[in-house]
Amino acid sequence: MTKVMSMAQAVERFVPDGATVAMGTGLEALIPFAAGHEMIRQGRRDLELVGPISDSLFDQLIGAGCVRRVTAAWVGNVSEGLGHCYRRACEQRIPAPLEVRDHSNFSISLALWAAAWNVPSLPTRTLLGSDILRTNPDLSTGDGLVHVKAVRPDVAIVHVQRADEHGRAHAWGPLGITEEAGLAADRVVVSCEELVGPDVTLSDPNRILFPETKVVAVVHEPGGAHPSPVQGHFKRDHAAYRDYAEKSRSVEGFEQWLRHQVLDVPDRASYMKGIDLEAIRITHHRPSVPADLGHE
Amino acid sequence: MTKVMSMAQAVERFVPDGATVAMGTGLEALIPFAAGHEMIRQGRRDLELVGPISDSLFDQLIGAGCVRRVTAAWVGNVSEGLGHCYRRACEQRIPAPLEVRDHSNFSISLALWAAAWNVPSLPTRTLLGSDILRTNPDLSTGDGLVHVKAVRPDVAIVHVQRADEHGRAHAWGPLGITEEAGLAADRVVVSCEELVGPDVTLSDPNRILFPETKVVAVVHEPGGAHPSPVQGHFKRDHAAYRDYAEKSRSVEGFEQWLRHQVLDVPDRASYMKGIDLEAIRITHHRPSVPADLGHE
Amino acid sequence: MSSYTQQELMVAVASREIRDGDLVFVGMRLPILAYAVARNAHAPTARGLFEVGLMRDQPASAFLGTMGDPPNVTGALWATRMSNAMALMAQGNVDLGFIGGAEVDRFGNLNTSYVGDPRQPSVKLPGSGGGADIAILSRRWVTLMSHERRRLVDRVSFITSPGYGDGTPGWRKRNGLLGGGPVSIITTLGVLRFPEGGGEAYLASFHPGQTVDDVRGNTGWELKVADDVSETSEPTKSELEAIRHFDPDGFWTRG
Amino acid sequence: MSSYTQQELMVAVASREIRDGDLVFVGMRLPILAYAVARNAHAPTARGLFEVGLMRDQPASAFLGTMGDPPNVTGALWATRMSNAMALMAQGNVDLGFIGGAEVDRFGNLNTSYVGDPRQPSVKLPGSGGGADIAILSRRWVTLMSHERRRLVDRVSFITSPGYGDGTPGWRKRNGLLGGGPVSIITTLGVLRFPEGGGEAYLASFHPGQTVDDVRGNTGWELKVADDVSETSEPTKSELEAIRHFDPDGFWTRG
Repeated sequence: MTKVMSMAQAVERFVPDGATVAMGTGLEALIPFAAGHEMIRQGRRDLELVGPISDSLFDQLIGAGCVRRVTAAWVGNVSEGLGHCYRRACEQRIPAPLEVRDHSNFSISLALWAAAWNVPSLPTRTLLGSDILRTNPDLSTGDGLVHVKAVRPDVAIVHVQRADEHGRAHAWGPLGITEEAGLAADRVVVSCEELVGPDVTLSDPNRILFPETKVVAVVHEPGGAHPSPVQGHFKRDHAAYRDYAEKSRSVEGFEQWLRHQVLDVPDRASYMKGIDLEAIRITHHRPSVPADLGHE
Repeated sequence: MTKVMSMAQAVERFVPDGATVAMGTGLEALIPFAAGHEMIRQGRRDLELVGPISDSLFDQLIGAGCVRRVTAAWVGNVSEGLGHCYRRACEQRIPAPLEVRDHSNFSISLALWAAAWNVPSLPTRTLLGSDILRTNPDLSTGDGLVHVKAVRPDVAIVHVQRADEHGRAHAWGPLGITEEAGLAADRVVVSCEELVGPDVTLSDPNRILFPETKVVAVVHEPGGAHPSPVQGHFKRDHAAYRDYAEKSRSVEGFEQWLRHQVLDVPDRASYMKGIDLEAIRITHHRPSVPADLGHE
Repeated sequence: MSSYTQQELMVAVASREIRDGDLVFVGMRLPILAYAVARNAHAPTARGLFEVGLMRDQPASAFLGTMGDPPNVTGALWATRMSNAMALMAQGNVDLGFIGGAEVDRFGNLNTSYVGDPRQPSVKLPGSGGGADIAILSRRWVTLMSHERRRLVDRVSFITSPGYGDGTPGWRKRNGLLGGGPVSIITTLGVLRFPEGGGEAYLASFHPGQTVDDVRGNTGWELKVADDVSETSEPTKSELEAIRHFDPDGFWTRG
Repeated sequence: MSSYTQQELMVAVASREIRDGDLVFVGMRLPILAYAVARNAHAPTARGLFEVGLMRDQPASAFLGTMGDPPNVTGALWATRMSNAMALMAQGNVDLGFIGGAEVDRFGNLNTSYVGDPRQPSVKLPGSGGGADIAILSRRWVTLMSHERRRLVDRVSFITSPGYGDGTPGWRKRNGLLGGGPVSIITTLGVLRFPEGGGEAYLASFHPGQTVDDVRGNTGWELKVADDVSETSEPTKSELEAIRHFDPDGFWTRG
């Protein structure tokens, strides 16, 4: 049975209000902006966002009022600096108060590995001596170690280079915390640049990110990670981040950006029509040398 | 600087008497038999072997008197059953007494992840209720969980499909506990079917198993995993396991097998001359669909 | 002389434990065939998970001597690390597991480690492998073994893979074991089952050619017998065809 | 007007902290350039490790806006999970790390989390990212920041990434911190260093065009000054060429 559906359907069915959602697990690459924008369009509320740094995606969701809590190592705009919506939420409760559970990049990974292995917490030597231990109730100390409580997302949303209709997803490049997020989550929603046949995905089972039993939706969404980069498909659109940083500096500017880039755009295909694809498309291909999966 | 050397050199330099050695991390595939046989030829003593099941490799090393302790989930001959040398060592101290630290497959993996992340132990829900907790001092209980003490090998020895002279190793098929063994070990010795250029390995950095900073030796050793299978190269040689099981049933039979298959064989190239390669060679190739690593 | 071997009967019985849609943690030897038979018959959407680090939705296209054999990799849905396969089981996602036993007791505990004192065993068995993990973490599990008085014992001296422990109600839960425990012991003579919620094994069926007394006489404790004990259903023609397709030389089932 | 920007000078100084053979945990922004410069000059065998999950032995062939940009992947020695990169650092395999700072104190502690009460901060900064991990686990580390009185403070109110804590001898060891701690703070005005074994930062050099008094006047505590304080060596021609090669549009270094 196919798992292919539109992003609107996937968000409608698998990202309810109040959900704990892991996103942006690739740190700066393969950020599922299309999914985030659809969540904003559908007016999701009270979400808990889980991720390492998410580039500017979390800032956008926070600014749009979708988020109750953020469990992350860093929220901002990687190449531009501070996240203005994040600041306003924390400093002025605009548009709504925000609970923050601080992590480091390593500790958020361990929180997801703890959930993946179904243990209450995992120990680590990182964060010793950091005041992050003071603010996050999910971190405790004992026996000279920090114990990082498991974080189990209801859903992990990832963007990948290619997937088949059954949810077998291939991604390449640095993976950040993508694998543990998918394993820890109850469900995984995949958006992909290319929807391919099982002949492609099963030709290389080592590159399949998650067990298909976790994947509930596959959305064919070319450009679904813009403005973040997708190895082999799109470069990073630096200008888009700069534009967002400037506009989001004020509430009015953010709202204008939001209307123009998200609310007034029916879907990703329409959004992509506004992008100068030729400036960011990767055209020089570098195919990997195949592995030989032969058995006879 | 190249890391390429002969198996004799690699074992001489990186597997001293008394070393803790992770091997057989692929469970039934890619077992580094060539390395094990060279360790026997060089008369290594007092080794601690670490692995999940290792197929019959650990049994051979134990029978040859190389081993002081085995930290593993299972020692025997997978398709044939009991490990006769293992039994004799445990039951009759022939050829020498053997200390056994029992694990399950999951717990030996966690012991290596603990070392990889440099924590004293990792918690798990497996092994609760098992008497393995009684016999292995590296396992303890507390807070309703089992705590698996870190196991840090001095060296992990792996066989892979291909590697370059700098130690970037590509393997595919099921990986068992190979990745955590390499990360946990101080050093990694790689043997490979094909010695390839960096143009091959770096074409697909996601398939590189370990950071090259861990890899100290690369041995070009075609057939180095025989009789275990190597996806894309060799089928499993079932008859060789049956032959070993029959011969190793008695001390005399084992010693005869050892002389014939190991001691009187100068190196792996000579050993391979005695194998009916046409019966086990994989000739029907199934190349994976490439990933596109392009960036411009 | 019957038209099938003991092993073929055991495989057929084991395959019937697999429900459609199950995620099955497939052990070595006969369970590999049981998964193949079930997948081709009543459980077309059952998936197999192999601790070596593989998931499949169909049997391998050629004979497997081990789960790590190349035919098991080609066409796999996922080739990964063992710890990832174990993660699914630790989350309760594995519906059914199979474990091969050397020695089992009335409460379903398995010993695959030591006969006698572990410090000086009279027999050193290979160990747990993934057995303890399956016994503790899978939702339900089944063991297959040769039915001999010395193998089906009152209490095993060493619990490698825990069943219902000392048999007292709630033993697994009290000790923090995640999964539900063993549901059956498929032997060369019959099928033993456990009551809902666990406890002591009883004889549910005896294989064709056996009697209740044969089975009880080869069991090392006073084996209880179900009121409705019956003869085990023979392998069907299509089950036998499937078994012989996947084990053409009778490597596992030659009897 | 000088022939280079403040940022170019900072990158050049940072690159000199990299020793040949080092495994460098490369942070965002200027450190990416510092690695590129060092690798092309005095540290030809230095490798870069990026928390996103990459290892490299040469700079990317094109401009990087982030460490996850495609040019950083092509030609990488390892593309993996973040937790694997962190594993190397947790084992003490990372020789040098770089962290960007918003606020630093005399003992090298960094705050990138909260100005004011964390429950109601006057400024919410982005957070740790990998900063705390680097500060705690790398063998030695360096921070780069803008030299302003409000940024170089006596004591940070929130330690995101610990330096030498309260400055008492052995603070890191007592608290179980694995790595050695910060070795320098490279600012827009000068270079602050720490004594062997840690403690309080002192001014080691002032940048061309600055004086000791300028630097002290812009520091939020009574900054100690090295007996041999001197002017920071200017970027060499080849350092500048490398910087401008890897940041051709001055994205990071336009001043």
